[in-house]
Amino acid sequence: MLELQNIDVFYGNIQALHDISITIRQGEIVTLIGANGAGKSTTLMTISGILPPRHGRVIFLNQQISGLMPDRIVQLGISQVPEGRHIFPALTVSENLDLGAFLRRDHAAIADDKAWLYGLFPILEKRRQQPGGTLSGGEQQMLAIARALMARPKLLLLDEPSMGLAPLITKQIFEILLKLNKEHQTTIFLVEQNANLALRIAHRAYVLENGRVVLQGDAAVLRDNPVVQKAYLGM
Amino acid sequence: MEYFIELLFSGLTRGSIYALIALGYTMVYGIIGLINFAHGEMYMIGAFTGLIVAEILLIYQFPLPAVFVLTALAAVIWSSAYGFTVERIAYRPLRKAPRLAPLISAIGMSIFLQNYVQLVQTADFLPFPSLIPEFAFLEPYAGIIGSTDAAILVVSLIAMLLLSVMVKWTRIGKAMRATAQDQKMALLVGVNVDRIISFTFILGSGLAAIGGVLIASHVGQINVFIGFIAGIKAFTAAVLGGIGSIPGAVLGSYVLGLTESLTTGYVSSDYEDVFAFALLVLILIFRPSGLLGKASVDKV
Amino acid sequence: MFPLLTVNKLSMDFGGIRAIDKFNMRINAGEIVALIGPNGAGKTTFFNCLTGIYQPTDGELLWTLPNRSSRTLNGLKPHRITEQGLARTFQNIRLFRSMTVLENVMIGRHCRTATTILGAVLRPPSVTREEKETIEISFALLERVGLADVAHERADNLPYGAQRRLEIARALATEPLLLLLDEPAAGMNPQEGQELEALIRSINNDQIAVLLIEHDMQLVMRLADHIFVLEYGRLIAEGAPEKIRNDPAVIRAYLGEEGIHHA
Amino acid sequence: MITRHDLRHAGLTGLWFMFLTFPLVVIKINPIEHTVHWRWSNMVWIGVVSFLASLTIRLVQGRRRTGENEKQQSLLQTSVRQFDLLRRPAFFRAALITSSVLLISFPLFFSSYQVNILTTALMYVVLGLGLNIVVGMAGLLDLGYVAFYAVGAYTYALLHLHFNLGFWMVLPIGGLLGALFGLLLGFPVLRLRGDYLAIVTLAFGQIVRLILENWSEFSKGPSGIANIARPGLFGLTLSPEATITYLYYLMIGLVGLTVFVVNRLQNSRIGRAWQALREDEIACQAMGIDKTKIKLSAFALGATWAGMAGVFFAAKTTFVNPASFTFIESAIILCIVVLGGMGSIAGVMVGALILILLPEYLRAVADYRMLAFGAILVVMMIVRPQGLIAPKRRTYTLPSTHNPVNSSDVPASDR
Amino acid sequence: TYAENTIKIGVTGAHQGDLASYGLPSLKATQLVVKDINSQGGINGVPIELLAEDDGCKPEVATNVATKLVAAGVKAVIGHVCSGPTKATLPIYRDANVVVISPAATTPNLSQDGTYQNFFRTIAADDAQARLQTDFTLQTLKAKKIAILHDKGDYGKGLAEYARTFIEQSKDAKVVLFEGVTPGAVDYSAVIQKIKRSNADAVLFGGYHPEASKIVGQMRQKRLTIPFVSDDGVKDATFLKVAGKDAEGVYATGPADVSNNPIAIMYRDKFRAAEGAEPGSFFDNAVAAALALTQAMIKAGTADADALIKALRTQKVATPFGDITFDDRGEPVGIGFFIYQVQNGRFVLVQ
Ligand SMILES: Nc1ncnc2c1ncn2[C@@H]1O[C@H](COP(=O)(O)OP(=O)(O)OP(=O)(O)O)[C@@H](O)[C@H]1O
Ligand SMILES: Nc1ncnc2c1ncn2[C@@H]1O[C@H](COP(=O)(O)OP(=O)(O)OP(=O)(O)O)[C@@H](O)[C@H]1O
Ligand SMILES: [Mg+2]
Ligand SMILES: [Mg+2]
Repeated sequence: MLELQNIDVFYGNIQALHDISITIRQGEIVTLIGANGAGKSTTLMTISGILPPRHGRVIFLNQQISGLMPDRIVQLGISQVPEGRHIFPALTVSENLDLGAFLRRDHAAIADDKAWLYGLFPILEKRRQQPGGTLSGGEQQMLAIARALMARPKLLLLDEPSMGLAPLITKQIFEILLKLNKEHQTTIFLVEQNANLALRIAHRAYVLENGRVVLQGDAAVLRDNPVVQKAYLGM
Repeated sequence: MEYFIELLFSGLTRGSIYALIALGYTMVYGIIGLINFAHGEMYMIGAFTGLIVAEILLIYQFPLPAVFVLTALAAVIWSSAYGFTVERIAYRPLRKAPRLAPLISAIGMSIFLQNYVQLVQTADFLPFPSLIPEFAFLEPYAGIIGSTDAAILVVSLIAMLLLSVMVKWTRIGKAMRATAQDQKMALLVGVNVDRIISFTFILGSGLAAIGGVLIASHVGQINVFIGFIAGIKAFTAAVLGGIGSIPGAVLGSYVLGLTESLTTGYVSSDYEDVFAFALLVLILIFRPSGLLGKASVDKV
Repeated sequence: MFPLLTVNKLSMDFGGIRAIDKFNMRINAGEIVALIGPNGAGKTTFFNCLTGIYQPTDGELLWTLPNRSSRTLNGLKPHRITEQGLARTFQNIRLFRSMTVLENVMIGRHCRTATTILGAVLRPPSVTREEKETIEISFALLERVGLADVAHERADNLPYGAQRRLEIARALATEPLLLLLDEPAAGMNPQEGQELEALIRSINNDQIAVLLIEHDMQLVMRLADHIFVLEYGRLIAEGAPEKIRNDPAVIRAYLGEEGIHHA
Repeated sequence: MITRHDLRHAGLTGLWFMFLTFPLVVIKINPIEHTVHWRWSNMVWIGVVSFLASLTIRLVQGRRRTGENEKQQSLLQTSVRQFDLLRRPAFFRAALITSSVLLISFPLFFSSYQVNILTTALMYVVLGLGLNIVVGMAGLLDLGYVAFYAVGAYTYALLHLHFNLGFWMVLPIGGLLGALFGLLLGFPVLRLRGDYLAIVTLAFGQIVRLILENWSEFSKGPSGIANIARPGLFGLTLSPEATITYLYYLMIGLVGLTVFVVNRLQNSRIGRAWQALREDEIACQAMGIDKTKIKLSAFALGATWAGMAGVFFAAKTTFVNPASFTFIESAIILCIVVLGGMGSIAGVMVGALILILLPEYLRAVADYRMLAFGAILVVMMIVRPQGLIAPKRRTYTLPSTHNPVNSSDVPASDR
Repeated sequence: TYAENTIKIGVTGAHQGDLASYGLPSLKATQLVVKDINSQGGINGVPIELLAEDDGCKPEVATNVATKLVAAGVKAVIGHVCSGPTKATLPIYRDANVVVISPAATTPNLSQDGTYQNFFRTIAADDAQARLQTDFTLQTLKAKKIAILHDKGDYGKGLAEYARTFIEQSKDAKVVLFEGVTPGAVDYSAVIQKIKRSNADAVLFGGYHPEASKIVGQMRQKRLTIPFVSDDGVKDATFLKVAGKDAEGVYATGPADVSNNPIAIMYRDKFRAAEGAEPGSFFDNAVAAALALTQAMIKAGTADADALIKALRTQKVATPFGDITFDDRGEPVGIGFFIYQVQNGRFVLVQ
């Protein structure tokens, strides 16, 4: 479904990604793990078209998307929960959600989705008319996830969704992700520091180190890999 | 009392004049946080284009309403084109630059455009034909409000209403607000940020051009420096109302215009600007985000 | 053991929302205390009240130093509170982004140094000495959090985890008696979390009390001497980790049925 | 290599500019005689020039390899980057010595006219460095800086007029009054942020000017105050040329003092606090910095230099009137600071020299002078948005261990 | 005898920008006169070299310009055009012993205390103009309540203040309003309502034509038809063009109508031939200044300041205004002001 082919990305003169190749198949949950600064967020931003790769291509549904404007990429069905949440601070919770569905025109279905998400995150419904910027950290994280879901993406990119969430909510969100994946065939690409959790729900995983893919394979296999266990699972 | 009403209307006229320019200021500021010092030049260019077109049409003896409509149209088209081009050349390359770089670029653009028009046209004052006919029904009140005053008042209110509705309710308005707050995230929800910013400049410049034609026909003369002076006042008005807020820009303009006219009326026109600026300072001390502005949300 | 900080019936309203509701707590000198609770419970808001960024709607904050009488923190400006010996980190990292790592820490020394404008211009020996001391202390702190080798990097070029540690070093530079940490482990992987744990312990060994907001329960359970649990601004439980772990109200509101073991 | 794509792009650009400039550049009406004059040849020129310009820019920038937004280094950018040479300590020292020698010997080789112009430019160095404290270091956008300059100038003018006080007496008074007014402005704007602060400072600048203009009993209004004494030199009377040279060296002295003080402040507890304030107000307070005190001190200190420069200005022109203190003046000083490089002392100096000398020497292209000036401002910002000489972070060495953490020993003044 | 092979004379004023229309005519006039002199062999055989400098009407620029001219060795300067720059630069010229003849600076206090022996002008000072305005308003228009407006500028406000003083001294009428309007403002209706309320029966305005035409226009819009009396900053062709119909009936003071003077005709024709346009403000004054200066140089036989000053004070020169001399303060004797009224789009002399 999504294919990164030999991607190199630079910040000015500093190279952040070296020859990255990643494949995600329809209906999969794939996770990307790696230490701080390994280049995980950079990878997601490259897929979304915010950062242009200097070499290599990104293919989505048999179409090259590297070089397209970000709004075109969203339109093709890729949406992202970015690192740091990026809530529109002065817009209300409800308006933030509406913007998630910015490119959709099916008003009735949008309203349904909104109701569904309010059901999933009751606190958001309570805070409906509050400016997004005044929410607590965890509430913002929920909003960011809900906003991405409002786009009904074919491929959902998540950058550390569990950051700042209470354990109960984290669990709940991962259940939602599984459900989306099973029932709606949403493909998910997950970046997560909580590698334990990520490897548990993912089908496959990639490990990134200093901008290079160093390991890849079945999530279950990687979870038993001693290197991974030591470096990322804290065992 | 009659005197007060007279002053009230002259304040409203002045306020509406500021409002026509302030609206564009506030929109551009709202979307990219730039004090666009070149915005006043869009107004000036609108007025010059308007003068050129109006003169030609008048020479060919078009009827006055047609002259007015075509003049305004041409002014809007070219001012918008300038607004669009200026953004592309002077501001877009600076999107990610330090905050003050685009401000300096805007000051440079303002100087450039003034001198450009001076060079290709003239530095002299030029008479601007009166494009708005004397409305018969206003004649009894001519001592208080003229037909041009009325036209300016009405147009500024309509512009404010349309813009507010647009920003609050339409898709493009939503996209503008999203872009204003977080460009990266706006991209990630599928907003074409470049296009939205261009659109804002086009809209703001077009409004300024309508202002240019109306105001020039009210004042009866133009030169290349009108943009700068009016720009500073309009900017003040926009901040007073709460920068980024569309009703705020209009309210701020009225407050400014009224302060000036009442100061002139009851104190002295020597100090109209002193009072206006002092009021601005006072209001901002008690409402640090202007009359209708929202305090910026900064969750700790 | 004496109470360093006593909070009496603290309340905080935002418009219609009551973010903190008659909250009572006590922190003893040298303790590690954790504050946990669901998202939006009011934990960060509590920090903000404590450090003077918000004025609480109601209630009292009492600060007691050894061998001195208590004084209230209510109404003090944030910088006065820092002078009293409270220092904090932020949930959303707030470093001085374009300054170097070292300069960030040096700024923490501001309230413990005295150079005036005139002194800065004339640079008498006392100022030179103070400046030298500031640099030394700051370097030492950077070494302690493992950032000495990036001392001259711009702060915002650091990876996330390093930025969190820098915030801690910066807070330590103000010589606090109570260190407030708002989700220090967020965005860190388990490995880094363990390093952080060691760091917090070593800070605590210097008789600095720590008040910790954190959603990583393993970390909290291992570190905290005492835990307070907030829900909707109200205290729903307090006590030793063992007690909290099995408290039904806490499980319902926060930990979830299966607890943390399977998370 | 010029591709067809480039040509097409340049062609479209040319067409666009022909359309854009059509009414203003082609048509000239005479609204009195009601005649129209068509200047079609101008349109051709615009088309050709913008076509070529667009093509050149595209070629210079090089074609983008992939992606749309990738930042490419244009030739222009790399050439301007040569300014970074100043970072190298050896080069910096050499440049410093050469320029000092040049500056000091300047009056020996140049006419008094040139010396006079350079004195003006140096005055703007002082103004720029003062504003740099407020804008560059403390991050408070001040659009009314010229008000303090006016305060200084009128302090001297009035004290000289009424009490016949001399330059040397008034110089510190001007500085103090500047500081006082800085505080006066500082108090109300303490709560304001960002651009609201900017507009209030702009308003303040206007208010000061308007009062000077309208309160004739106090300030002599728009006709200004003439016949202000030049600085004395132990009671000697100097010839006009000698006076100019004398003023020049006084100015050099003032610049030296300013650089010394500003540099020391910048590398101190106070300077760091200003920068912290600029970066993050809330974190700054949480680190125990008294926001009020630090903000006010930045305003006051910045204004002090403007006050002194004002005294100097009055002494130099021997005439002051309100028209010298318009908003444009504030804008120019701001341009100096930003264009030179906010927070960088060397940058501000270079900025002042360029921006003040440029229009003087652009007189050669008389009609295009200000046009070029505006265009240069825009282009410089695009090519070098962080300023000509970006401030360099100070690196410290650990004094006790003789183990420099960063080997590049950058002179403190080049931050 | 002259050491150098040319005599340098400076010409300054605003030569670019919005005020160029006040400065350029002087420059052209001086150039025409000097061309004539040089073609007749210069000053006793030495040609004159003109150094033109733009002061933009800004005092701080003007002092630079003055130093530049002094450094270049000029013996005399025709200029400056605006009062502010003139005031600012006179000390420089005095110290350098350079004679200054301004064709346009009208502030009275330039000459009155005798500080500047080197200063002359070929235009009457503002107090004379204000005197004429008030006399006219009081005696011919028989106004009893007078509103005085000015543009807050050096020139306009100075004039207005003299007018106020003269009216108050005369005791024939009252000043019911004295206010400055902000130049460049978009609307003057508030101040016009104020005039209306003051029941003034005439408006005196001190300032330049852009404000004047706006005020007159808006007075007419607000149906206020009392007489409008203004100054030579308004007696300008641009005023007629910009104000159009509204200009009808406006009074303005201005220098003598020189259209019958042969010297004036000669230089105006030369100007038209060279530029294809009508000469603008202060053209005749500058011709007079240039003629007075060159004649004095010829008479003195030297360009040294003292001799030159003496020659200027004693000679009688034929100028576009007729024969003029200078008094001890450098004021022209023989150049006065007259009242004009706009009738059918032209300024017509009022007897
Ligand atoms: N805007 C930027 N400019 C320069 N370098 C950057 C920028 N953003 C990231 N980097 C660098 O690129 C590398 C990869 O960063 P990235 O944010 O992708 O890492 P990450 O794996 O997401 O880390 P984290 O776990 O901290 O989120 C890091 O070394 C980082 O310092
Ligand atoms: N400035 C504000 N205006 C309005 N409401 C606010 C403001 N600040 C916080 N709140 C609300 O108060 C509640 C408590 O927020 P707080 O940030 O203290 O939560 P928290 O316990 O830190 O949660 P988290 O674990 O998600 O960070 C939230 O519901 C939030 O929406
Ligand atoms: Mg990341
Ligand atoms: Mg929180």
